[in-house]
Amino acid sequence: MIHKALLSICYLTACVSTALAERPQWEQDLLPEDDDWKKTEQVFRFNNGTEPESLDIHLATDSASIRLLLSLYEGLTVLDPLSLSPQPGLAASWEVSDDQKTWTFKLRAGLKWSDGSTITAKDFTYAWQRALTPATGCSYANMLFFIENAEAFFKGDLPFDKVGVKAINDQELQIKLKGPTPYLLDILSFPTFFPLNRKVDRSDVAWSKKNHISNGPFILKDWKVRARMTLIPNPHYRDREIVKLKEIHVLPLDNMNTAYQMFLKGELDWLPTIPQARFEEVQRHPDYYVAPYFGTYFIRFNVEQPPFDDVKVRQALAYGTNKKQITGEILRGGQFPVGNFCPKIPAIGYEAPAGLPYDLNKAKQLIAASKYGPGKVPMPNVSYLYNTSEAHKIVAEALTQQWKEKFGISMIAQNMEWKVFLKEMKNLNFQVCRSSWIGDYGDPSTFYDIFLSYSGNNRTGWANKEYDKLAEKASQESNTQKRLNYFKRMEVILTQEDCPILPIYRYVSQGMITEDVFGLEMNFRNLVYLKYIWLEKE
Amino acid sequence: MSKPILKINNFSLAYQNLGQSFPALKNISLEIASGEKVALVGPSGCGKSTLAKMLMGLIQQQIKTDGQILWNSEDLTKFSQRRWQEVRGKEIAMIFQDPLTSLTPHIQVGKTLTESLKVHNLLGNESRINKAVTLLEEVQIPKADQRAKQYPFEFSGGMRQRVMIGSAISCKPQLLIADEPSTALDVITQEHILSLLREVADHATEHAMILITHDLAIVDGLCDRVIVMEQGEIVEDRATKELIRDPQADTTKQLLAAVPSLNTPIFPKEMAKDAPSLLKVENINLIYQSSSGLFKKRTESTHAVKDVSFDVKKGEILGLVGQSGSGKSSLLRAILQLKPATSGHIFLDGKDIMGLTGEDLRQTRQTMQLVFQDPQASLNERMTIGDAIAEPLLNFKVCSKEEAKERSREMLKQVALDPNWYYRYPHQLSGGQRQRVCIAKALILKPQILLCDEPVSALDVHVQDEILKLLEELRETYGLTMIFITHDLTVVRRIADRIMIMKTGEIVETLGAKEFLEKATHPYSKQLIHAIPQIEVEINKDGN
Amino acid sequence: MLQIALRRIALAPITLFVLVSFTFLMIRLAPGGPFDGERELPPEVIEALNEQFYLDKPLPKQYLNTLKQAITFDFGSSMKHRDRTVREIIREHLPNSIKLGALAISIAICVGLVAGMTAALNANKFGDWGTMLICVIGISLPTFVFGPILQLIFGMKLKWLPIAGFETPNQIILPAITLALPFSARIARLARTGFLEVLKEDYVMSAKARGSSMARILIQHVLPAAVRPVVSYLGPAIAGIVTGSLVVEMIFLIPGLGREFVEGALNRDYPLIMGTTFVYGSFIICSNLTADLLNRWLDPQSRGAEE
Amino acid sequence: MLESHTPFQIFLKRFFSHRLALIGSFFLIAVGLGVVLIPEISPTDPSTTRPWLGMSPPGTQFPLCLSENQFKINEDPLTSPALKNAQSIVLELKGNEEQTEYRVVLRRGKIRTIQQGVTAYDEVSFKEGYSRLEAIDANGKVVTNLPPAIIKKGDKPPITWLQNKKQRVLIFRAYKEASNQQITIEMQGGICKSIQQNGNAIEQTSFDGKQIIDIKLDGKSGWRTFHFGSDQLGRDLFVRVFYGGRISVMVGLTATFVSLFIGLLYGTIAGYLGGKWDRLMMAFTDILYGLPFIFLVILLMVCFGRNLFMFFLALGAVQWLTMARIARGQVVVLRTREYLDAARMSGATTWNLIFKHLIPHTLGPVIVYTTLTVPVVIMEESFLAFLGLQIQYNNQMLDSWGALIKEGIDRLGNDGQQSWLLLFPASVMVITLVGLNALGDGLRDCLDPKEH
Repeated sequence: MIHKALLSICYLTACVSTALAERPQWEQDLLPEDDDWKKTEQVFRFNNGTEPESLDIHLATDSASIRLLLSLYEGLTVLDPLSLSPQPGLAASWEVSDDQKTWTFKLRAGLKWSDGSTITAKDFTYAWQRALTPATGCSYANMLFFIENAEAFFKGDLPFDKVGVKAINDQELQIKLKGPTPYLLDILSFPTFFPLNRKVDRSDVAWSKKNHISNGPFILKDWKVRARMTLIPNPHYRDREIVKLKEIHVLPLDNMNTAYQMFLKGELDWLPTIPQARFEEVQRHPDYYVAPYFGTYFIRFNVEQPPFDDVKVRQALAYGTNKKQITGEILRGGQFPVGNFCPKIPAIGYEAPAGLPYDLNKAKQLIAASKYGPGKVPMPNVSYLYNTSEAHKIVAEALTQQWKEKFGISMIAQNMEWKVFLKEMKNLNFQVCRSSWIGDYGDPSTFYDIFLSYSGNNRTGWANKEYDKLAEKASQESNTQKRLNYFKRMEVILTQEDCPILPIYRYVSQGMITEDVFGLEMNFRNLVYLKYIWLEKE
Repeated sequence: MSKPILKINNFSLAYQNLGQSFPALKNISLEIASGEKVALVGPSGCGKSTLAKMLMGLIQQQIKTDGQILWNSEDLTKFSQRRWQEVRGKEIAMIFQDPLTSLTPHIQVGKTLTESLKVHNLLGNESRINKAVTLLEEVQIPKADQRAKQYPFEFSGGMRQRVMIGSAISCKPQLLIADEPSTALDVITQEHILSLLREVADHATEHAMILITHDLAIVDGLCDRVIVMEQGEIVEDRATKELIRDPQADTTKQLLAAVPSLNTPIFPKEMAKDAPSLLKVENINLIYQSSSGLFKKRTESTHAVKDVSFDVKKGEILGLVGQSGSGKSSLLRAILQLKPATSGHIFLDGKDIMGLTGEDLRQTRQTMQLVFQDPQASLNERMTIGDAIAEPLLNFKVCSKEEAKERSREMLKQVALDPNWYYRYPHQLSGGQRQRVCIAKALILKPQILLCDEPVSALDVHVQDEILKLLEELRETYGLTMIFITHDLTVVRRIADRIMIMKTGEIVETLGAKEFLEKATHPYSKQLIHAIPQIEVEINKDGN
Repeated sequence: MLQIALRRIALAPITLFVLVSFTFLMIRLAPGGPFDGERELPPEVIEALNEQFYLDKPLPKQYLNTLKQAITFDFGSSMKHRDRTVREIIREHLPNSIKLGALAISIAICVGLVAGMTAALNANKFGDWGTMLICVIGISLPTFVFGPILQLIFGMKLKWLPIAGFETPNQIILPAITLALPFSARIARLARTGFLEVLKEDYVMSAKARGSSMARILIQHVLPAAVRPVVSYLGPAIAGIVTGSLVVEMIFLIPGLGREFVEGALNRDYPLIMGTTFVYGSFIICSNLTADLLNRWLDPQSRGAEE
Repeated sequence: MLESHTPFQIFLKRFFSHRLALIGSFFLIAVGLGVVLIPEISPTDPSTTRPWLGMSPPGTQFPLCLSENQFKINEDPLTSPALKNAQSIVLELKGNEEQTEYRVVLRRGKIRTIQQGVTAYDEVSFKEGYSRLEAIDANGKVVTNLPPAIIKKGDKPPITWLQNKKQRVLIFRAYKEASNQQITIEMQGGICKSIQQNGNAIEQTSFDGKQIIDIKLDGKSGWRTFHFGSDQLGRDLFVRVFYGGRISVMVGLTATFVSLFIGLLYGTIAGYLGGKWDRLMMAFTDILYGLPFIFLVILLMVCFGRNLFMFFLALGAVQWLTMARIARGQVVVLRTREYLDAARMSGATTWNLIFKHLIPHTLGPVIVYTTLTVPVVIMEESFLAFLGLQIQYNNQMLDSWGALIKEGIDRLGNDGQQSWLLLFPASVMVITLVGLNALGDGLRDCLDPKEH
């Protein structure tokens, strides 16, 4: 056993040194400078927060599953973990037509599945067809709708051979799009777009647990549900020499307090979440890190219900809510107050307008000018809906007190269990409720699309024709700058003029990581590629 | 006589409770020689049981003692736990009063029997079963080899007492203490146990025995010497014959007087033969159905009363005698329709009351009342006695609340209780007083017929006497008709006009009280008569 | 005895039937469905899933299907973790729950009996009411307070034992103690009452009069009768242990069935809820039955009796 | 010996010599008084938040005001009722000091990151414009009066800044000072009449709660103490604990009475009827008894909202089974007792029999069981709260003891920091439960007829 391990280390050393020079700069930045790391045992243990829903790439929706899938599989592209710009993954190169609607991807040579069989372009068409078949139950199926005729196939109107994805030969995959999709390369790195090995019998629902053939840097060695999952390097991975970890232990600890204590006891190397209650003490811990995240915590107003049918009331609350108090004094977890909905996206240079500032006097004027108040329509009682969670609860309590003191709005915070909350929100059976959104891919549309009048995720009763039209224009626009300007205008409508939502703060990704872990870089989408990680003790 | 094995010198004992001292034994001095059979007699509470327990070191409460008890010239009061363990069972053994509770229910009888032998290492494990069987045979239990493996619940009271005796004599102790060994048993069984004891005593001449009892009648023929105790003191200590012939202390006299006697002349009222019959019972049958099984019906029936017919004339007292389980209580309950009879007719004053239900039944109860065996259990302990007596008046809406109270007070006076006790609770009364309350409660409705279910058997001899007197008086005043149930022939002879003997649900014999002793023909009746303990020297006493 | 046992056993399927029906009714009446999520699913996908999980059928048909599933003990796959069957989840997690529960109940019985007996033998002395005070506190101290405190003391401060997990033997110690605490306290109280009552019995005195030593009296004469209240408490105790293990599994992150149930309920994972409640129901029924029969067996009178 | 006493007197005598029962009663009286009185007489209410005072340890002083306060001449001010009700307010305010906090993490002795919030810097200069610099190490130790310096990523930090060699994290606070102010406000009938800032009359003023250095209302101190500390939102835990007690106790009592009512009636009737009915009714309870009830309660709570009434229903529905069994057991024993026949003989009707002669006799065990059920319900409620199924009324969470304890557990740090959040609610609850359990035990001992 030991002998074997030694041998493979020698083998690895040889490969790393030869491979380094040919690597692109972004990847070289992620590699160790010397070989000191080899003295440390490469076993990495981290808490994944919960049991992953599924390791079936089409069924997984939660971050715990996606985090693992990103290391078990690889798509046509991968993202540079630092800048999040798309880089070649399984695809060696790609060509794009002038109208930006037809893309041809050329796979790298000699790609293999973990069982040693060859990866071909047909594995992609097979997987995408599976994703687009409703019976699979793929939650992200509509993510593929930018592909020509994908939606029609999904609805059962057209056969699959009419869908704009084709394996030209074993090495080449052609994708035809409905319109220019500037974020295509980004989204192809998402698990829904990964290939699947066609030989696995997927009629047995438990295939992803029993017979998991993948193509990423790691393979699933052992899965003890709710106890531990063990990953080991994939011997057939195309870039196997870069993989330094010998073993990864994935723990599904959903009691964050216990997980936190285990980290402090040294039983974990990485803790990607921190219990809300520990935010303050953790600041003084050297292993703590915090980084912005691609998500926004906001409030949805039901614009059909009084008093939120009056835009002045909504604007007044946007001006008069002291968000800094909520993040700085109450949550104290590094979150920062925001007035805009869509976060900054450095990879494409997008920064949304800042939104309305905190201005108590202005807020009071707006309330006075609204149709509610003394002598006019009396201000109705308001109920604020939130789903059960400690953090939501304290935000609700803080907002209740703020609005009551400042505007005399008597609000009660109503707590609902998640599924009930979702139902009430969907049926617009609320006045005001807490919400949040986390982007799926690196483009503003992942945020702004949810408030289209026809979107199932709108859930405010708000519809704005200009907003819908801007979105349509943006989807057809191939000029990046123009496109971003459309988005900026949408942001203004959403958070300054019509205010169907009130952004409160931007999420941050924060956790703890021991000093010995290297190669784990935090980015704003919290995408972690475990393959770059190594451990190095002093 | 041989030298004393037990010598008590000026022994005093007091219970300590919450800083108070309750003296139980005062300056007791006595000696018992080996082979001597001594009776310790006295009314309840005189300290005889305390003394017995002291001799076994079984007193659990906190006590303070003074004086010496010398057991084979060792001071017993200074024994260590270990020494006690050696003494108990091997040197001194004890038979307890209540055989029902004194055997460990989850241990096989054979094991209990030989436990003393085992703990004193007198017997190896192999021979235990054999020894148990021998012992069981010794105490005259049939099928001993099977019985040894059974559990106490499979034994009747008398057999359990036999087991206790067997266990006590198993180690051949120097001293055997029998604490009221027959009190809790019925007459016939009592007789059997006593004769067994007598046999045991005769058999083991070198062993001393102390028999504790309140009944002087059973002492005779069993013990050579009687020690009479009263309030913790020895008032008389003489040879049996002598004592019975010439009692000195008042206590002894009272005890002797209380001994029931078949020779006492009785004076039952002469009944007019043509008095109309008030209650007529025809072919009553009572079958208890106990069904078990929710799905599969399996019923077991007990025929408690079999085809019983009799009648009670107005103003008559009918005595119903039988051992426990003979069905006399069931018959009573069937008449009162507390347990409706399975078949038959009951005519009350010519009206068939059988099968009445609801309000009709409730109304007929005005005319029939019941006095229960256990006055403690038949009174609601949460009601004052006055309210309890007044309750029937209110339930039947006979009169107003105030009047009921007034009548209740009167009734208290009638039964010789202080009317000011109206607000007392049952537990504040003695057993006899409680029974008076029950009688008052039964009589307040002026019922036509009163049924008494063993009204005196739970009471001690003195009180028994008082209650019987009260009933006689009340009979005079109210001209009561009564059915009087008892297992005690002497009691029933005293009060009843006619005696009916019942056995296993059947009436075996009905006779006038006067002629009962002479004319009884049924073997069971004879057995009953025979079982009554008698003092042989009775005539002498009578002659004095 | 046999008759009673048979009758009790006959009640079990009825109980299970009531349980399954009741659970079915409740989860179907509950607002929110298994496929609701923050992100709206495409209607076609929901349709396909409903078909897959038999949810497109009318309710009576679904009910019959559920009954069939219960009889065959095949509840299909979980709705949340669609690639795991309920049977597999139960097979993986139930042994852990049982391991924890069995250890806890053993601790509870041992500690409880010893404490109760000691208290009874020292009746009304300091040792007695001191023990009883500790017992009352033990009963009043919620598991979810005691657990974290143990974690804090033995896990964090003294670093003697791991604070979570269920892979090595030393990981089971803290959770088992936590779970056992209230039950040891209750058993101690019951045992104390039982011993006190039996010690007062005449047959104890008569055994003493036969010269038996205290130890012999306690073991032979007192114990079998005195433990009967404890034995009749075992049924409820096991049910309590099952309930308590919900909390303990959460605090100590034990992969037991309790957490699956809670999660199933929150996620409206119908098959998982059915499966877990069914298992728990059967378990509680079995333990009640065993305790009941054991209790009867301890009493020779009812051992032979029909009722 | 006790011949002349009524049952009640005997009971009292025994009760007063029962140590556990006395301790229990004492606890209960103390908690009861607290629960009834404290929320009434306390100057603060359980819901007022003071975010700047979140997580204050017990004994911390806090001023009576809001986190944001605004006074304008002739207007209803934005502030707490205590200030509105005062005639004159004198405030000493700290200038709104600007504070910048940097977090510096070292790796292997060199600076790895410099962050202010989520913003990372490569280099920060603490040379000019700061009035004060402070550094806090991992243990919370504060070092003041640091010399100015420039820190750069990849460099070693200034040696004077480090407290020991192994230190890996530093929190720097740089302050820019502003001057203190004194404000005097005259109020009349809740309306602001005059404002003076450092002696000059002004039109309006606003200040944050955290600026207050001193506050006097009508010449008296405007400070109060967090006896039990405060929670994350700066709410007074002292008031919250006793206010939560009201909810817990109310829940416990109500659910117990629901079960008492159902169980007593059901059990008595079953026991009284006897025979087939009894068997049938008891088979029904046996069936229900076999159900894993806590799971059904959880399901019920999850599925139909955690409404208070649902909770009563659910828990009452569980507890009545035992109650029914106890009542039935009693009645079955009583039924064979002669006094019932005696009562029947004296013409009692069925109802009379049940209510006058049966139920009063079952009361002893029932009272005992009731006393012991209340703590069980309180415990179950907190158990559900721990599972996150805190009860609600009208969809508003009710902060019962269970909820407070859950909050406390979540905040029980690795070395017990902020332990007051667990300690106080848990001890008050445990004291109550001990009280109830001890009292129940005591009552059982005192009411036990065997001991007469």
